[in-house]
Amino acid sequence: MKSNYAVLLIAIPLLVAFLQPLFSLINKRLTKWVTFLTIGFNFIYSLKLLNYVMANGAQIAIIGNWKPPFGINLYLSPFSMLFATIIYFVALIVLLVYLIDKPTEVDDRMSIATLLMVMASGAITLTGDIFNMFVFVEILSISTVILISFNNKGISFKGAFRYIVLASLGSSMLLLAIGFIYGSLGTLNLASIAYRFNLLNPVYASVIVFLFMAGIMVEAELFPFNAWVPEAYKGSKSYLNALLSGVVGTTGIYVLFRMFITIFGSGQNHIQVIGSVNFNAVIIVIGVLTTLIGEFSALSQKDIKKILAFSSMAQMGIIAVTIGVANMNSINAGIFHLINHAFSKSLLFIVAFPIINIVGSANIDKWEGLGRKNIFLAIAFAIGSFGLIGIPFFNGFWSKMMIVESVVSAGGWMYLVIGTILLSALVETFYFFRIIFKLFVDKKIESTYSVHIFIYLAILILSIIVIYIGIKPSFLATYIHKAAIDLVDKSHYISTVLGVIK
Amino acid sequence: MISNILLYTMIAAVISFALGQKLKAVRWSFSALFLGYVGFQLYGLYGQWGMVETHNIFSLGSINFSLNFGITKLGWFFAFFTTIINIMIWIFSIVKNMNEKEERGINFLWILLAGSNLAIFFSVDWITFFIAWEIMTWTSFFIITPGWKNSFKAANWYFILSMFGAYAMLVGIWWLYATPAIHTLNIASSIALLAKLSITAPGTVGIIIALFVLSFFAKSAVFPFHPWPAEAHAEAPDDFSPYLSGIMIKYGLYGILLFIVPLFIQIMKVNPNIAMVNGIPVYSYILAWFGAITAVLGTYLAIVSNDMKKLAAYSTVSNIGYAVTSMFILSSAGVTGGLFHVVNHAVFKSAIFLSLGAVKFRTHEREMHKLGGLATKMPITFLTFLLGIIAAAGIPPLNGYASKWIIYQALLSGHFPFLTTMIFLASTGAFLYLFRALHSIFLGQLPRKFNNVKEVPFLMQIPMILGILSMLGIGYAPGIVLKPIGLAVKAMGLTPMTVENTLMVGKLSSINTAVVSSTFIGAFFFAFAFYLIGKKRHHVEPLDNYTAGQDPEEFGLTPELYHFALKFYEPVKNIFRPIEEKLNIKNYYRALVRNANSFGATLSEMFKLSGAGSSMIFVLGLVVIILAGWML
Amino acid sequence: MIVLKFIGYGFTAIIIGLLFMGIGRKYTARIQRRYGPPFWQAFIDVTKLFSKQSLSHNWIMDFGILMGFAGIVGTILFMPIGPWHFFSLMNGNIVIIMYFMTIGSLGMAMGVSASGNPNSTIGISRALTLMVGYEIPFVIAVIGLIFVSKSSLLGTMVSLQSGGIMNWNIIKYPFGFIAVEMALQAMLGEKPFDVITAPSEIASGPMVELSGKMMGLAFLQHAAQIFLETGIVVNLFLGGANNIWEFFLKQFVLFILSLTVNAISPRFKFEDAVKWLWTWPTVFALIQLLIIILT
Amino acid sequence: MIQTSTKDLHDSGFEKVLNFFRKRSMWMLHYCTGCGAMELPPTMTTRWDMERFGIGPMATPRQADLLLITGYLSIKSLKRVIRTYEQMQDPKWVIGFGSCTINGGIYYDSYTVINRLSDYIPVDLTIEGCMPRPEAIMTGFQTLMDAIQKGEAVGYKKYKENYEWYKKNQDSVLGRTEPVFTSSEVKK
Repeated sequence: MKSNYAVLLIAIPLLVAFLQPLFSLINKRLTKWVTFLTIGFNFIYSLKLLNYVMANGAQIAIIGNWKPPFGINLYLSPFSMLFATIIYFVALIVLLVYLIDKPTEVDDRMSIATLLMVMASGAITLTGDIFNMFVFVEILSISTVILISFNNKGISFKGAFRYIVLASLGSSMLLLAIGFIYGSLGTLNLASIAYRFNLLNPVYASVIVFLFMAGIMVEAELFPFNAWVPEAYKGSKSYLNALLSGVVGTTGIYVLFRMFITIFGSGQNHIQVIGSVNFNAVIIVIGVLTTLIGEFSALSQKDIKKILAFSSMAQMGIIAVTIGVANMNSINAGIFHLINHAFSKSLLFIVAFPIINIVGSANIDKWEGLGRKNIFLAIAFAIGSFGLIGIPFFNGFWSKMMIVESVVSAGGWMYLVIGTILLSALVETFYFFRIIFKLFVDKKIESTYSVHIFIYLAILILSIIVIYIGIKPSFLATYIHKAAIDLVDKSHYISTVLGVIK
Repeated sequence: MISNILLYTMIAAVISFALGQKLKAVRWSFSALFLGYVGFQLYGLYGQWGMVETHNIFSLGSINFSLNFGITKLGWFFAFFTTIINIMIWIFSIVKNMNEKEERGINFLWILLAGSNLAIFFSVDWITFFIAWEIMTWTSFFIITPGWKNSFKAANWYFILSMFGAYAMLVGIWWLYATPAIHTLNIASSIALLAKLSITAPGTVGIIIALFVLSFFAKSAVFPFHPWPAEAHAEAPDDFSPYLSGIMIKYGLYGILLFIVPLFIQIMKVNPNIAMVNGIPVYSYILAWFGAITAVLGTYLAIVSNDMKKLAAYSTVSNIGYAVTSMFILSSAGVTGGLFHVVNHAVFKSAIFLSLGAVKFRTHEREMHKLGGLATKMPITFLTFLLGIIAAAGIPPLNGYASKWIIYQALLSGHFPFLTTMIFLASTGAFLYLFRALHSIFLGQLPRKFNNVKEVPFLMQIPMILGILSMLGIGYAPGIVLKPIGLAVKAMGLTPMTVENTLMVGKLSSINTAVVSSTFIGAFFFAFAFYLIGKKRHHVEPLDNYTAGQDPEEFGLTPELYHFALKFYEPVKNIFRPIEEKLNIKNYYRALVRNANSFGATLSEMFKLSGAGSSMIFVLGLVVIILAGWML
Repeated sequence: MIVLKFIGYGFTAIIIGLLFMGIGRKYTARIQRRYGPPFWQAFIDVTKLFSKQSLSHNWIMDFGILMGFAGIVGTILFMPIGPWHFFSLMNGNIVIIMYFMTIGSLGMAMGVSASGNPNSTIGISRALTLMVGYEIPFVIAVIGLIFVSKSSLLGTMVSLQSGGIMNWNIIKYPFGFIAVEMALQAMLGEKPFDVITAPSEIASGPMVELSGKMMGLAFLQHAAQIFLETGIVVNLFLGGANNIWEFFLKQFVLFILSLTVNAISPRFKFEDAVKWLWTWPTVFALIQLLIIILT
Repeated sequence: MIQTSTKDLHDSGFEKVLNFFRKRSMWMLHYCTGCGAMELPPTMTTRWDMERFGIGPMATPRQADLLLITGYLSIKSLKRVIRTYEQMQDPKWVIGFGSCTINGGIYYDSYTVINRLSDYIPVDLTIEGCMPRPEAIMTGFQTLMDAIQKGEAVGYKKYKENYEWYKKNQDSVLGRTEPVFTSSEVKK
């Protein structure tokens, strides 16, 4: 099975995206079905690739058979394929809901935007070339802006505007960093950058890393660059938020993982201090600040979309901390938590969509008594939040245990870090239990909105996954273990891409 | 063997949830029968000490997660007596739920809770213990608030404190695992290794103990966390409060007996240069003082409370205080006394709460001054409550006295004068509020609206009668319960007290409980002989009372007005008023909650700032991050 | 045989108690320069009460009064009276005595509050709060003694004090005795602390609804209580006695001491009574305890 | 000193033995109306000391044997006296102080005062004098004690025997006083 066909994962969605206007002429609903099918194809194909890569190690897909480090190559490794598959899977589930959402006149533009977004995030995980990554980051931010301003109300424009400002700031910094790298190292291929990075003079290197981080932190919703999160999530439809947090957030964190541990880092277990700046501490402080701000501001919110937005920001912060700690257990924990978060957060967003329609508003005070009306949605919401909080036998529990273990074993001022994280986890447990309690309050709710079978299907699939990972996480553990090894093994990365250690 | 008991509990929970709304009686009787079966199985397990079952779930990085259950003497003892009491309570709730609107979820969650209750007592390693602890926390949260608005505030106080404790324990567990000298999840071996570590690194051992003690104290409502039971037990459904205050509040004590007390004993043996006071480590003496303060505070708050379930909840807090104090004396009499008091308290407190539930079932009233004179209307409930408060006050013929006597033996023989005074002050104070409850609910004038109150149905009376019998039985022959306790105490490395069926031998003196009870019965007949002299007494209406010659009807005097129950201990409140203003734990907690909310509000405002404001925050953020990079 | 001994104990307590009350009334009368009733007046009062018609509101009132009287008589068995002691094993276990006495007060409280009269319930709430008041100094002093005599049995305490006045506890631990003496004043419900049966404020407190036979039983309970409480203090501090009459004499001396205070002092306001009990006697008891701990 | 108890209802046999104790310890509930109450403290204190005979004040009717009506009785206070008398336990006696209880005394013609107390409750002994001095009270007590000993002071039995007659007299007078709250107000 030639691994070069992997480029299809990027090519086909691009092609279909440009053909969308044609399909919309034939039939408005066709565009939705086409998007769904292409992402479906992507998911199945990436699953096959994942199993192939798991079996016989990392592969490269060369485009236009220019040998790296000159041509562009895709790096297919357990780590990248795992995340590509998860992104496509989450997108598939969200599109399942998007299929049956009531048609609007901007449907074709929306399908293009979602296709581009999912393609771009999939491509970022696979690409082996830094400029290629920049291009896809650009596509990602543009399509996110379109998605955010989807139901063209005032609030979504406000969110979209804030996002554009921050995204453009971020991508310009990213471009600057790539320029510096190209100027100093003369290469754009990630592997060769990794190979030559420690030859740079440290101060110069730390400037590059800072600029690069600034670019990526917008997608990863980390502290200074996440001012856009509340408005953006409030503006867009709640199931599309699942895309925002599940897909875009995961990609952002993926890039941080890849760049900090494999490319800029020393690989084996610690990112050494680049220049006089200890980047471990930088990422940990970012993570802790994001978690603290995310959890406490969610505490005082009444709007479910804002609460879930802040909560996803906080979870990203926790995962950033595991990147900062960077010992073997913490990387495993970070990957596991990222996967768990993707599933349970998208489950929560998808469950929130029918509930908002039934209740008529996103304000949780109005949600009282929903459990009495539609028990399935209430239980699904409870499963999602249990998964996120980390109640035993739900998926978040195991990753939270590993996070605590890894951070505590790092010792020193890490106890302060784990203290803040657990304090914010306590706050998160409180406001999720407050919502769950409101669902089961003894009150009557009348509403005519009937929930479509596809939504039930999507919720069912995600709930089963959340519970299955909770009860028997061993199948996922093998994937995560292989991915962590691949992430940490820098020399293997370089040798597979560049053929031989130069 | 244990794991398939737990499996059956899961299945039973689902089956009982599946039973329809109409089959309420079937649901509750099915769960009671099921628990009876579990109790029988547990009885069969007696004696198979040390049998361990492991199920490994998965391993990632350097940790492999596995659930392993084992039977320890302490664990079996707690599991068995909690299951028996749970069966008693479920018989009570069969009838209660038949006549009242029932929340279907409660039964499902309660069976899960019973399962996690067993899992806690049978868990051998910290991961299983923590999993069972968390399941128990969230299931009990949803049972306390089955959709009732006002009980949410009450329950979430309980929930935050227990989750706070649970996270503290989580850090403690992984700290144990992360320190290279210990690096184990098994509870027993972690005690031994930790004791050895205390020689080289007393600081870390101190912090780890503090983390665990924090979590156990939060769950058992000891001093700084004592206000939550009052709200949680009062607002919980009437048949769940006996479970809450009979069993749920004992998990902290189980944790202490499982880990902290044996650890202190090991440290005393292994580590020569530990700071000792009065023959025990300083830490344990301070923690004993926490127990004593809880006892006195619980008593004071119970004296001034006017809601009957709040009163019973505060009395639970103060009884927990006795148990904690006597456990941290680390003498064999202390630990036996504490353990025995835990059992006795579970028995008489669930009897008290069952009778309060029966009163609320009939009168739907919880404020004590609105009740009164129910003794003649509900004799069995009155008798249970009377014997319950006699046991709670620790008065001889009943079981409360036996454990209090052992606690006093421990305190006095261990030369703790001020602790004994505090405990004695608390137990005499206990007599105050217990009598107040008896008077305000059962004696005094019967309000007119309760004229046609009948006794509770027979099925509800069975658990109450069982409660009476067990109180009298343990009071008469405490040996039955003290023998298994002796085994548990020996497992901790202390010599158990010499005990026959009715004789308890302590250091300072010994007591034959059978003789004490028969003296009381003999004295009663002696008094009855005097009662027979003279004319037969004639019956008089309750309102035909001395009212300084004024005819009540003309005076506009109704039984409700004539029943003195509202500000019963106003003088006590006046004496302690100045102290109460200054040092009030509840205001401290409310202030904490207010600050958290306002901190959250300001942060979320930050995201709504316009251009200038948000860019200022942005720059500030960058500066902090870059500084962190350089400085750390 | 045991039953006979039991009845013997019960009757000695009642007779001696009533005798003390009669002589006490004579003694108070003589302080007030009155002739005063004959010393067997208490016996007459009791027989008169038992001959009168009596009433009760419900069965709990009867049960309560009986339990009260039974509690106090039961406690007397645990106390060594001079050389007599009923139980060899539990000869005067101070913890049992203190808790058995609470049966007496619980029974009386329950019986009286079943009558439903607010005066009686106010009286009971005062009685219980006062009980907490005087228990503290009493317990601190007793703890001191237990530490010294290494056992909580009155029998052993008495044997330690035998042999001459010099090693009576009153001499060895004077502060403890002062504290217990003040507490005794409140235990007996004598004048400065008779807030419980304050005739002018709450119409004889708990005994409002008791008539005829019930009042008789309450009267006997009070008599037995005098005998018991003075007996405990005698065993604790005055070294018990090796013959009965010496024991009764010592009890009588204590009773007369508290009666003198009773005859000449007004009544405390209720909160002040409890506050006073928690300051003066407790201070003395604490001094005594510190002395015992430090030496 | 007018003794009004009838001879034929007197006690017999064992009751007489008990009467010795009842005589020697009479507990007194004084209904201090009018000006008679002033005479009681001297009889209690040092000079006359009624406690010699076991007579002492008691706070509640339940415990008292002796009811002293120490002066005139208005109709409203008669209602209280009747209720207190009925709350007392057998055997109980009533002593009326001064001429106001015998024939209304100086207030005989007032519309509010009742003239003859013995019409409404059985009076065992009345001590005449417009307020009898302590010596008179002491001799009164002596006579009552002798009557009790002889078993003739049986006013309480007389009250039970002809209860309707007493009730008729009482209602004839009490009918004129309206209760403070009508029964309807109380019941709601």
